[in-house]
Amino acid sequence: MIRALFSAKTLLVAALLLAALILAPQVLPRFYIYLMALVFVTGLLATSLNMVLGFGGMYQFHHAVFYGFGAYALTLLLTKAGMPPVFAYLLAPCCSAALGLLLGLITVRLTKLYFGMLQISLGSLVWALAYRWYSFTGGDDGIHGIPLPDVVYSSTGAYYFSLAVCSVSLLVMYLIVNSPFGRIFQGIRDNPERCRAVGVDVHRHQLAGQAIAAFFAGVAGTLFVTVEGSVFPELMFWTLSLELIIMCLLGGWFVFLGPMLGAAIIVVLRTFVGIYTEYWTLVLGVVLMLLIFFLPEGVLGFALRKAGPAQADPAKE
Amino acid sequence: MLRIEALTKSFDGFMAVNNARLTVDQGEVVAVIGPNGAGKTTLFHLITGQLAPDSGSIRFQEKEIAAKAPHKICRMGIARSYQVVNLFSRLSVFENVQVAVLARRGKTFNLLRPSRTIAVDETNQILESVGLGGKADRVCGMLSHGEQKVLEIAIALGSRPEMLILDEPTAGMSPEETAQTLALMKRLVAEFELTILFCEHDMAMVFSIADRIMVMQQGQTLVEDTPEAVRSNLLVQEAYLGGGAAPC
Amino acid sequence: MDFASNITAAALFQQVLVGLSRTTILFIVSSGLSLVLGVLRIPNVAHGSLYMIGAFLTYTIAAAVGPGAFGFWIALVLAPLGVALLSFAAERGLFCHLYEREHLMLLLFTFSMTLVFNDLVKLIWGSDYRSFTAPGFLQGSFDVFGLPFPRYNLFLLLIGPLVAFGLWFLTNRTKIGKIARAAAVDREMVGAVGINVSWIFAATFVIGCYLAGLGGALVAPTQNITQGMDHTIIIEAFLIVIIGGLGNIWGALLGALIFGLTDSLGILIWPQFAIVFPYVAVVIVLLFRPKGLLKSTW
Amino acid sequence: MNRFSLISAFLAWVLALALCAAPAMAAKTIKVGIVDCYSGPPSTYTNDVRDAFKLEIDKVNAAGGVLGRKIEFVTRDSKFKVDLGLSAAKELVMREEVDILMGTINSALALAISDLARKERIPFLATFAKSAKITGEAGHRYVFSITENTALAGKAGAVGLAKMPFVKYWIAGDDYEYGHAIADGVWENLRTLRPDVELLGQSWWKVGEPDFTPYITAMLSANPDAVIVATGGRDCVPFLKAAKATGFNERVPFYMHTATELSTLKPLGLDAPEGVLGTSNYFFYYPNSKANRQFVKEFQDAYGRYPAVGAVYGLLAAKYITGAYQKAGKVHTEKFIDAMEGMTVDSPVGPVTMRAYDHQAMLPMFMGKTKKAEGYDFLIATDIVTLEPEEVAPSIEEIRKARMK
Repeated sequence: MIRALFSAKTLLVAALLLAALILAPQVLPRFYIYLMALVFVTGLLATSLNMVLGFGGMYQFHHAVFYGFGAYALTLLLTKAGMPPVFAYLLAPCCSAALGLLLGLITVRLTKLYFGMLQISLGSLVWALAYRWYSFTGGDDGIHGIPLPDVVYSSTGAYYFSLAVCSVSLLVMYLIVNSPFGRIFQGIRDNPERCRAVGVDVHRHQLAGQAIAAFFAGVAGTLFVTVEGSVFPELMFWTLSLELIIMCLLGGWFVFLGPMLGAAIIVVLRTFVGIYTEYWTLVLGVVLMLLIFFLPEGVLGFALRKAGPAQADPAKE
Repeated sequence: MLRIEALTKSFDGFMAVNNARLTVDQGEVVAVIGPNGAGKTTLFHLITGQLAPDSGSIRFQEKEIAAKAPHKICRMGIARSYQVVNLFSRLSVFENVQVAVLARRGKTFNLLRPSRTIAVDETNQILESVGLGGKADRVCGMLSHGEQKVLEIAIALGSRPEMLILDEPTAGMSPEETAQTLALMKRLVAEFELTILFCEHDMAMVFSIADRIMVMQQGQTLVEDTPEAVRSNLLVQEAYLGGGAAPC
Repeated sequence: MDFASNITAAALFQQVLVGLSRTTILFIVSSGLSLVLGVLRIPNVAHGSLYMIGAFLTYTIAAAVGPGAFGFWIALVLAPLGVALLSFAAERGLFCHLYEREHLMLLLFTFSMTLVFNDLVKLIWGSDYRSFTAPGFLQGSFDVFGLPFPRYNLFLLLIGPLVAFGLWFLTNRTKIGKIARAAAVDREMVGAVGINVSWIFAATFVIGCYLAGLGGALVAPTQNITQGMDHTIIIEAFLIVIIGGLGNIWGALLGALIFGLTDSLGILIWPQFAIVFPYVAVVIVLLFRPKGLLKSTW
Repeated sequence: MNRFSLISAFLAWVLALALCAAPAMAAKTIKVGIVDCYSGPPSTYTNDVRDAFKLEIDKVNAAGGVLGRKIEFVTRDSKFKVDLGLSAAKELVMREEVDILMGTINSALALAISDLARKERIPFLATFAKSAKITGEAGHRYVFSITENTALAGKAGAVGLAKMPFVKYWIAGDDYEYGHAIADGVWENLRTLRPDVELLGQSWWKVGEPDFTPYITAMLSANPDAVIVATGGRDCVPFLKAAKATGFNERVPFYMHTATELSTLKPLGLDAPEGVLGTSNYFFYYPNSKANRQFVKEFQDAYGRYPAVGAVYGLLAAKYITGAYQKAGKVHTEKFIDAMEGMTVDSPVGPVTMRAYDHQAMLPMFMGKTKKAEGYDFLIATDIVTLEPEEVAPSIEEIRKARMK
């Protein structure tokens, strides 16, 4: 299975990279370890969005709902239900997937902008629930100081945990993108009408894609709780969803690792530009406008195109 | 095999298909001709489920298929190509056909097996048989127009249909390409034992391949008969000449 | 607690009136958005920022001219024109090179513009709250069945039909409107008959953005002029356009009516859940009419 | 070059950034890190906190600093986003290695930073967040609040209203934690003080509501004796506008916690409604003491505007920090906290004590009515009643109970 997808060279590079990331906490200051953990969380989230956006062509305008829902699910399972952490960590993403399925049932009948706006409306209802249900979700104040298992309590522990979960999730998502399901999904992105004509039940595939993407968004949500120890309704607010779309665009929609890169750029940029100026969104805005003008396929997409035509094919690999 | 009766479809009061009828038997090649706007494409959309008829019946192998979802109709054995090229634009030629093969085999919810190991032989076989074997790895947008039209047919073949519906398979092709496509269609009938329903403006082509011809005008079935009979039918000549549209 | 105690005929009538004046603003802003969406196919997220800039410009111009009715009228005329000018520059400089891009790209592009606009507003006007007052004859209120109805809301009620008529006239009775409507349906065809589509698009874009600026100018006297006022309006405008049918300005009117009235009546009847009403309205409409209430140009 | 070498190149870049941007280790300073929202509507409040803080710190530094060290401070803009603010706070702690964290107008962020402060054992001074949880149920050794909170304001409002003849009330407010907490605070306390009051109904609007007219007319049709308006920040201005336009303030008296604050009344100019009841921690014109006059003068000289309530919080923060280090005798976190507990500093509103048990600064609350006044082109508060902190702050017993939960 792995052999069929990766060349020996790729595996070697990946192994070296992983080794470097495992060793990183020994060399790097604490803050950078935290920052990298944040990149893993955000990158995983953006990649899960891109499963449906870049590879499924769905206007997933409110992906953050599934992220926040996973984070809340984990928190409430830990604090209110008193569930053992192992089960809570496994169950929370499933809650997100269930929400994805539920919202998907209503939204997949619609297309493009209609789909996106209906998703924003429904997602905002979920957001309003978290924002208003003071006794259960802590309302807009959120829940802080979440009791986490000891292994992930320290920032290094959280780093290793998110590294491990993120790597496994990325691998699984990569397999899905390259599976028959992923192939069909890309077919739906390119031409839903034609897909129907060759016998694909487009809505069912979109629904499944929605559930899968929501699942991994939920995984990212649990990682956020692990790294930050807090949840708050902003995790489900629509502006965050738009930022996620920007990460996908920035890195490149049609490349699997594009959103990861986009997330890394945004997280690093806002951290370091934010030190020097209050106006970092101005900088970001200008950068994005230039990007859309000159590099619409994203940074990684552009780099791969330059790197050689053999690897430029966006849908392959 | 396919039996259409009293089929009607209107758009905002405009009768695109009006009380049409058509019968296609197993193994036949049937052509639909008629001036532009006669309702040929609408008829095909109705058969393959893209549109739902207002009234009338479409029976395929004795089962009513009118207003069924397109993917269900496809799974019953009807595949189609499109008049305007309608491909998976970001996928390679190989992948374009593979999508159809995977869909037919019902493998579409397989999440973890790499798709490059599934249905490879069959996909390559189809590409070989339509003559695109050497271009499997190209992104489909890089193909010439003629090749894209052939790929259209290849995708339809990926569904391994019993009946193939082709909407102007040679539109926009050079004379050589048209000849090649004609040969391909003949081969397909022999090789895959296909029943073909197609529409076309190239009369020479129609008369050289069709077993029977249906003539449509203003959404209605004007004549449905053998090529010889159609050729000599006065009504048809009137429809073309009187309608003002040249059969080009 | 008895919910129904305060629901009288007078109160209902009053809420309808107030809801209608809110509808006016929503209609003006969302019809502009709808116009740009329908003809140019740009989901313009920056529409909200233009609305905000319109309000800030109104404040600045009125402050520069001086207090009183004259400053108000001047500002009301000039501020939307300023916004239109800005949008004209944006269209000629940026958007006209991007028409062939995917909707999602355009959406992100306009989102990037909101980031830039927001920081520019902060640079120019600072972060203090701004407030500006309508002239004397529009201040205060008069009684409608014993309940106060602000004069300014009445003014809005008069402006609303005026704008609607103007839009109807523009789209149905002028050449440019007819061409724009045709271009919304099939831009290749319009281009093919020898009309310079590019300028039609520019004009449409400017008119759409003018409406955003007009909306901002009209709310300026009733609101706190501050950063962040773009946030609420843009999401509402998009939802209105969606339930009305993309690109259909009468759909925008219908959507704005649904929004304005459910909102104001909801506040009377079920005040504790008013926050979710707009979203519920959208969900209900789209469940039954997945393409919006009226015919979309998409 | 394939994609993986690209990724590795990128990561190498991050590593390089990490090594280059190692924290600037300035040895002999005390470093304060401020995280607050400096974008959008809230910045009208937060700028005053920062500016007054800077004013006082500059004075201290000019006089040689504390314990021979200069005080240095850095700010980060949270953009009113909890995730951004939290990672900025972590950056301040981990990279800038600040000695003290301070700031934020956003309650959710304050609670999140408070939790971080507990984990990292760094003192955190909450300067504007109004959640009573900060020093209430979520309080701990490392968090201090130098601003009033919803419990205080609620009680202050209730004490003021209990003296009025009103019986039938309507409650309305911003539909978020702050609004509900204020409303509940007022109502619970009012019911204790005046058991005969009656609640007719409630309306809640979303934060950033553009038009209040429908809410006001809906309230009017219920005919209450008085209305408790629990709205904060930027919604105060449009609410007062709508109140003026509909003549609401002339028909029904209403109480609104921050109605009398400068940030609310100044933008409205002379068009603000008169007779609105409000509470605040500070007015630049009240108390008319020497300390206050001098502070106002210094602030005006430095920034060319009147100080609003945030300025007192900023000033107090600076005074507490310098005072506590002075008292502790060395730069040491635990000793700093011990020194903070129970410490009293002078301020424009008189001496303010940091209550040792819950780390809540005991600020007086001023209740007044809006009125036009000569010499100002905006309304000010008059008929000011001072509510002493002992009177309005939740008792230690109440705090203990909240923390037991």
